[in-house]
Amino acid sequence: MADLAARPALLRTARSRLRLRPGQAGVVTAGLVLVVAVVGSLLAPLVWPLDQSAVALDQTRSAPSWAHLAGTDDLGRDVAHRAVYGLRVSLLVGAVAALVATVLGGVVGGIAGTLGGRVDRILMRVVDTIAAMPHLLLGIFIVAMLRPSLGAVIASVGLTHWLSTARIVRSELLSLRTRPFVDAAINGGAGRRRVLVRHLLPHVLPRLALATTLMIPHAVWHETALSFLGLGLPPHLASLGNMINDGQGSLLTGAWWASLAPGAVIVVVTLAIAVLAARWRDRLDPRVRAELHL
Amino acid sequence: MTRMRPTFRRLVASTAAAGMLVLAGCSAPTNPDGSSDGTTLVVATSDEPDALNPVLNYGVDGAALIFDGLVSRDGDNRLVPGLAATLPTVSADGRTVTAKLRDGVLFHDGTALTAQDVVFTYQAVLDPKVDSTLRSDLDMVESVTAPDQATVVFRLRHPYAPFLQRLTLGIVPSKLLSGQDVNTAGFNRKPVGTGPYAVESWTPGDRLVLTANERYFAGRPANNRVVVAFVADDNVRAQRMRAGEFDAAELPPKLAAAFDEDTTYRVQRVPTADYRGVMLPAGNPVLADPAVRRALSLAVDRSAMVSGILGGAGEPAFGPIPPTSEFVDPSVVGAPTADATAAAALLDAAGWKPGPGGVRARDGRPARFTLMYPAGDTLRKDLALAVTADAKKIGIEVTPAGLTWDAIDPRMKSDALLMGYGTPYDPDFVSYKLFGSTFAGQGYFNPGSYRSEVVDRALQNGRDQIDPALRKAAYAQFQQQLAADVPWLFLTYLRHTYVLKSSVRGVTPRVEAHEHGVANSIWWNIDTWTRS
Amino acid sequence: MTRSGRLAGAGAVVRRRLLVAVPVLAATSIGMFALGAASPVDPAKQYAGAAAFTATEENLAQIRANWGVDDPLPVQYLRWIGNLVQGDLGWSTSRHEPVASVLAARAGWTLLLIGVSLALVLAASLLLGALAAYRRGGLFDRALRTAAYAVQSMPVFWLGLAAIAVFALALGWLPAGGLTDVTATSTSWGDVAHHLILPVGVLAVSQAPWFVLFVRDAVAESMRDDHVLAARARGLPGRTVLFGHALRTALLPFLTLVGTHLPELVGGAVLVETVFSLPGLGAVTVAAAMGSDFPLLAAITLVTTAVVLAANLATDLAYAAADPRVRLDG
Amino acid sequence: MTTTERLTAPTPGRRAVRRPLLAVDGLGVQFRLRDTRMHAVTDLNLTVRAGELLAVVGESGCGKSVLAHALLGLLPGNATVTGHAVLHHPDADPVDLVTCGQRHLARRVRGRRVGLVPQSPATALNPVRTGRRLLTETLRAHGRRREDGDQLAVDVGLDPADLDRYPHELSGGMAQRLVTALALAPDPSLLIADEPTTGLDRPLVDHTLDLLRRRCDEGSAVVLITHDLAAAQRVADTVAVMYASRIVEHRDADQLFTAPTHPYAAALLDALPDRAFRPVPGDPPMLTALPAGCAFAPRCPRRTDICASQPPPTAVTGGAVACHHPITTGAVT
Repeated sequence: MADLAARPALLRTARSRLRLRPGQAGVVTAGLVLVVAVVGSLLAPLVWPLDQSAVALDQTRSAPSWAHLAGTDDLGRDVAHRAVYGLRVSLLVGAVAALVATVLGGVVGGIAGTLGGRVDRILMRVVDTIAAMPHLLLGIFIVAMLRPSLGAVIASVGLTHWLSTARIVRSELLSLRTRPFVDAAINGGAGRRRVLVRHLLPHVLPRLALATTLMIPHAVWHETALSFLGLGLPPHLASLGNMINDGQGSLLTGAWWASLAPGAVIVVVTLAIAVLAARWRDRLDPRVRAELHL
Repeated sequence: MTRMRPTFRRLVASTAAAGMLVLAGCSAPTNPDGSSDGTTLVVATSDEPDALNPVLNYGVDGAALIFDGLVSRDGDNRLVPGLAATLPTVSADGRTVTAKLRDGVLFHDGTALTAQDVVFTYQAVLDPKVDSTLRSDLDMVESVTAPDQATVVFRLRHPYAPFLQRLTLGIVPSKLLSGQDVNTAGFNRKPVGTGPYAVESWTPGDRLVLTANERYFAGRPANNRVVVAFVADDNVRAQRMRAGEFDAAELPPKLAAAFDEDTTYRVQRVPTADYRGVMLPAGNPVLADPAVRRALSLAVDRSAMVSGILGGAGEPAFGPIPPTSEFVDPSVVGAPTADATAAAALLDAAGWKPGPGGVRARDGRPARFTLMYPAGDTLRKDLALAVTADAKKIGIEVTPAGLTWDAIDPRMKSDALLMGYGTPYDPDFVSYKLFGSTFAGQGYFNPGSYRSEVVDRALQNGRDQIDPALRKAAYAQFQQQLAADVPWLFLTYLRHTYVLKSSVRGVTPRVEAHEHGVANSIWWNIDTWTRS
Repeated sequence: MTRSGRLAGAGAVVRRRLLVAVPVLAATSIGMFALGAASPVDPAKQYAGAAAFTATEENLAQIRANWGVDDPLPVQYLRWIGNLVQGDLGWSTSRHEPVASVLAARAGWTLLLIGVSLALVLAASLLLGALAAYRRGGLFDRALRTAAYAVQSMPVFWLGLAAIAVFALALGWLPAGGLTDVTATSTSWGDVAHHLILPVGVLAVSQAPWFVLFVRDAVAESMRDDHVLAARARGLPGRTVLFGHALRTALLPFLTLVGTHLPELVGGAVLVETVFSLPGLGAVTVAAAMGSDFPLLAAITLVTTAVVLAANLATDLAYAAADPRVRLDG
Repeated sequence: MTTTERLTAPTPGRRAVRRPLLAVDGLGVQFRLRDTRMHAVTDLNLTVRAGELLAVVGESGCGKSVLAHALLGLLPGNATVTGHAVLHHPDADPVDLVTCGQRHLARRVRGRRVGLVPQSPATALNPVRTGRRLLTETLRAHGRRREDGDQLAVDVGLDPADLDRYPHELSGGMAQRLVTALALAPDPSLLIADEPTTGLDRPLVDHTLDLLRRRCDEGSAVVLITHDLAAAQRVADTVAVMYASRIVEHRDADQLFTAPTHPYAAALLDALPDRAFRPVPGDPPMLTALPAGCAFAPRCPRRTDICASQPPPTAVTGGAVACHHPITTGAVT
């Protein structure tokens, strides 16, 4: 007979080494970055208002200096200032789109997970098939048909990113259904809705919140890619994608700083969210490998 | 060699053919700087034609490389005979135009050009079933006939002074297109013309390869082959120019400026009739006030736009007739820099008083409007923002809106729009429709519904009169009235900027039109270019 | 049991998949068509492009009539889907040619880009991921994972621009874009390969982190599998244990995941093609989106989806062929 | 008592002349877990001589398999191994398996000098390889001919034709015989067989045990890890009883089976069906929460206060027993 008592523990430890385990310092740094990013982009209009359409044609493409920490762009606009607002817009798009995707995915996954059986099989097949549609192509299609705008970009991201959420919610619900406390609740005469709301939801919500958080970098990326292709937000708005797109030309004329700040903001915020989410997932479920799903 | 898709088939075919037909240098991959063999010139542009068919809008202003019109233009944009032996003659009543064809002109496939081909070409444009957008430019044509193999007669519904300027349209061979749906014919991808170059291959999205027409009526081109590379992205085009791939490329002014220092390149800033301006619709309650429009015209800093946005490659614009044109009226030219004080005084006098937040208002109506620009156009975006900033200084609040054309479309009656157009060939072109009241509210013609009897009369005179002096007077009146009414806020004329390798010889820029690309760019006479 | 024997039930699997995929694709096509119909875009104006400035209203109306865009929506949909099923993908309003010929001329290059990149990514990620897993927590492992996370947070188009700046402009080693030398008269594969090094490299590098991290984790986990421990205990050489046993079994789930990751690769290819001005589907998709070219966009999306579904099916069947435990007819 | 009848009666004198093959001294294995440490092997001393068949017996989860993996250096990264396990060889320098490093283990030790019949054969076989490929690969790696595979199969009681099957097509018993054959392929001088009779019916159990016994008689050594006391009694020269990470008693098989000294050993014997058939009361402790005193104390009929507070002495081969109150009479009731 095997040393069964020892085995799960061994496997568990073997797996635990695979997770991204940011050190305490990493987590604190990431947390600080995110707090600064979120608070900064929330307070920016009060503290450091930006006229989105302002230009200063007499100080175009000046290198970083004390007056312009990240330099100015082709139209003499302060890159650092616009990067703050770019982050603000990108986070807004990211958060709203992620929320849309979460609601969609939550509903589909919830139906599949609570009803199970045939409904589940069909829904999951549908999800699989839609998952085979390239995100970016579908997103481009949606934006092209709705015309590029804030709403279209949000719709484009939301409508293409709900699949993983649906899968997560569904599998979580299916695994919960087999837990004793759910049986107990059902045997205790609780209605389906009551079981769902009182017993299942509290377990699913944290995971859903995690999925939403992890989706924000995705959404920011999607927005950036669409803007890069010229299909995103109106080009004069300060969004990170627009800024990188604008900065491309400056790069060739030697003004490397115009795309540096927005690019750095994307990378830093993406990594910060990833690090925190990894730790969060670690807490939530020590058995699951916390890959960075960027 | 026939044009084939870049597939395995093509590889096999070209490999097989290489041994017999082509010298080793052609089939072997050339070195990255492969253009140094001196016989192939490579030019790069962003605008790839949808179809290489003059009937479907390709190269209608001539210099189409593959096609010739009855007439063409020289380095000063003067008309010279093309496929016509001499410049066509206009009858005394101005309603009959007769063209005699040049002898012995052959299409690339070896067949002879006849008057039938000319008739077919123009009839195709006029055929409602053909999706040709040129039709409205030729709506004065009543009939096109060929009394004999070498004569073409146009009958016009009414006299039209600049009609000969319309005859630059390339002629297509009727036998390859008659009986077919011109909209979808294979010809559009693999055209046959009479021009200095024949199409060797066209890889959409990549390149158009042209080979010299040995039997070109005006003499064999000085080079063997022209490759037009289609690179939509400005930055990529600049990178590839920098990497030495092209002999000539059109680049935005700021990217082109990066080549100024380098002696292996030459930057050409070509004067144009290509203007940018803000269409100010009469249907907007704020913009309906001429005082506001005039104040805006005073408030915009055109020279700052030229230097800050165009990198110096342009001139301030004050009207739709370019400074290079003989029809320009110098009296309409204003100050290139902003005069905010005068603008403010104008607004004050008209009752627009400074209100809360620095925005003026009159009778409770704040001085604000939306300025639309096409989202894909960086230059128009930049200009829209510059206008916004200048307007703010005199208390007018402008909201820029980057939109696609179809979103702009329904709003043009009430929202301002950053537009661009212009042709150097005749003042009637474009302006007749853009400012004539009969075209008010019709699509992109006069979308702001500008109405002025003076302008209408002047435009009509300009078109009806044959006498150049009378025409000039008519257009002077037109320009003055426009300057007074300010239906458009003219901002700048562009200079089209091209980067060329210094080794290229024979480049003679001429004033360019708004529309330029494969055809009618700085390489309009590329058949005479050589390399030193 | 022989390998062909293992694929005995393949036909049934294909039928089952089709049974789901076809209705879903049909529903998707209705959704896309509805979106296209609800779109405020006027195809005639898109067609006219800049020339719409000088085209009259009648002119545009005639173009509309020529296309039958004024018919009732269900009629239009049925016509479209009917043509689609018969292989007629429609007429591209932005490219002014049949959608099928747009695809025919360009899909090959996109497939080549994706195919070569995928092969490179697979080879590199299997090798690097396995090596990192073998010395888990070692210097190489840590360096590789750090690099993977860093690359993962860089936008692919930014990577492409950086690659051009370094390898094409600064060093002059490789061409900055295009598919063949611009003056080349024929498509020489050597020339194409030379031009594809950068785009393939950028696409591969940008996609690699996901694959590398997955392989690394899967192999690391597999290294603790009983049968791998047993192989080590038998004194087999490290190479054999790693590649013959740990990687071999970790590879199987990886195979199906490659299929599910294909859509990401397609998206990356669109961006890479744009950066390197390759004449593939990417540039044409963007142009079609700018011109709201419904027939072309819809066809590209649906065809790509069908191709990805087919690839998924192929990887699943390959899984069945590679894993003796899986039986399709069971 | 047919099944447990001894095949060869080991004489102490005969063993004494044999050289020691493996000397384990103070071996300890700890696992770092999320918030705690697990003591899988504690202060373990053992000597295995050439030609000796040592049976390690104990309940599930007492650390037997960890001991096997520790000797082969196959523990996961969160394990810490202390102490020594010196492997002797007549033609080479002694090697300390704890400190010699993975490279040395992989190249010199595993397979050839120390072989392992892993437990749970179902998972110990590569699911996508046939038995023959696995066997050929192992033979090749150790410089043997692939043709030897068929003979090995026959040796372990497997039809050579079954080698061409995939693991999932084999019964549990067939898989067990296959892993045994794989472990024997390099002809190891020390074979650690971790539950090698799982899933086998009686004749095959006997066949396998005979095979192991025969190897010892030919001069190799075998460590038989088993919970099957009957099997141990049938073939073992010496028996080590393991409880909660420690060896509590290690002595000659016939001594142990006739007169166990440690109360746990006695309790195990009592659980045999042909004896009292009385299961050991209670459950073994968690290895993560071992008591300060004797780990067996809570289940022990002989416990006194000292058992709970003072750790018992360390067991020594053929000598001391890890018990404050060893059974001194030979009587087992």
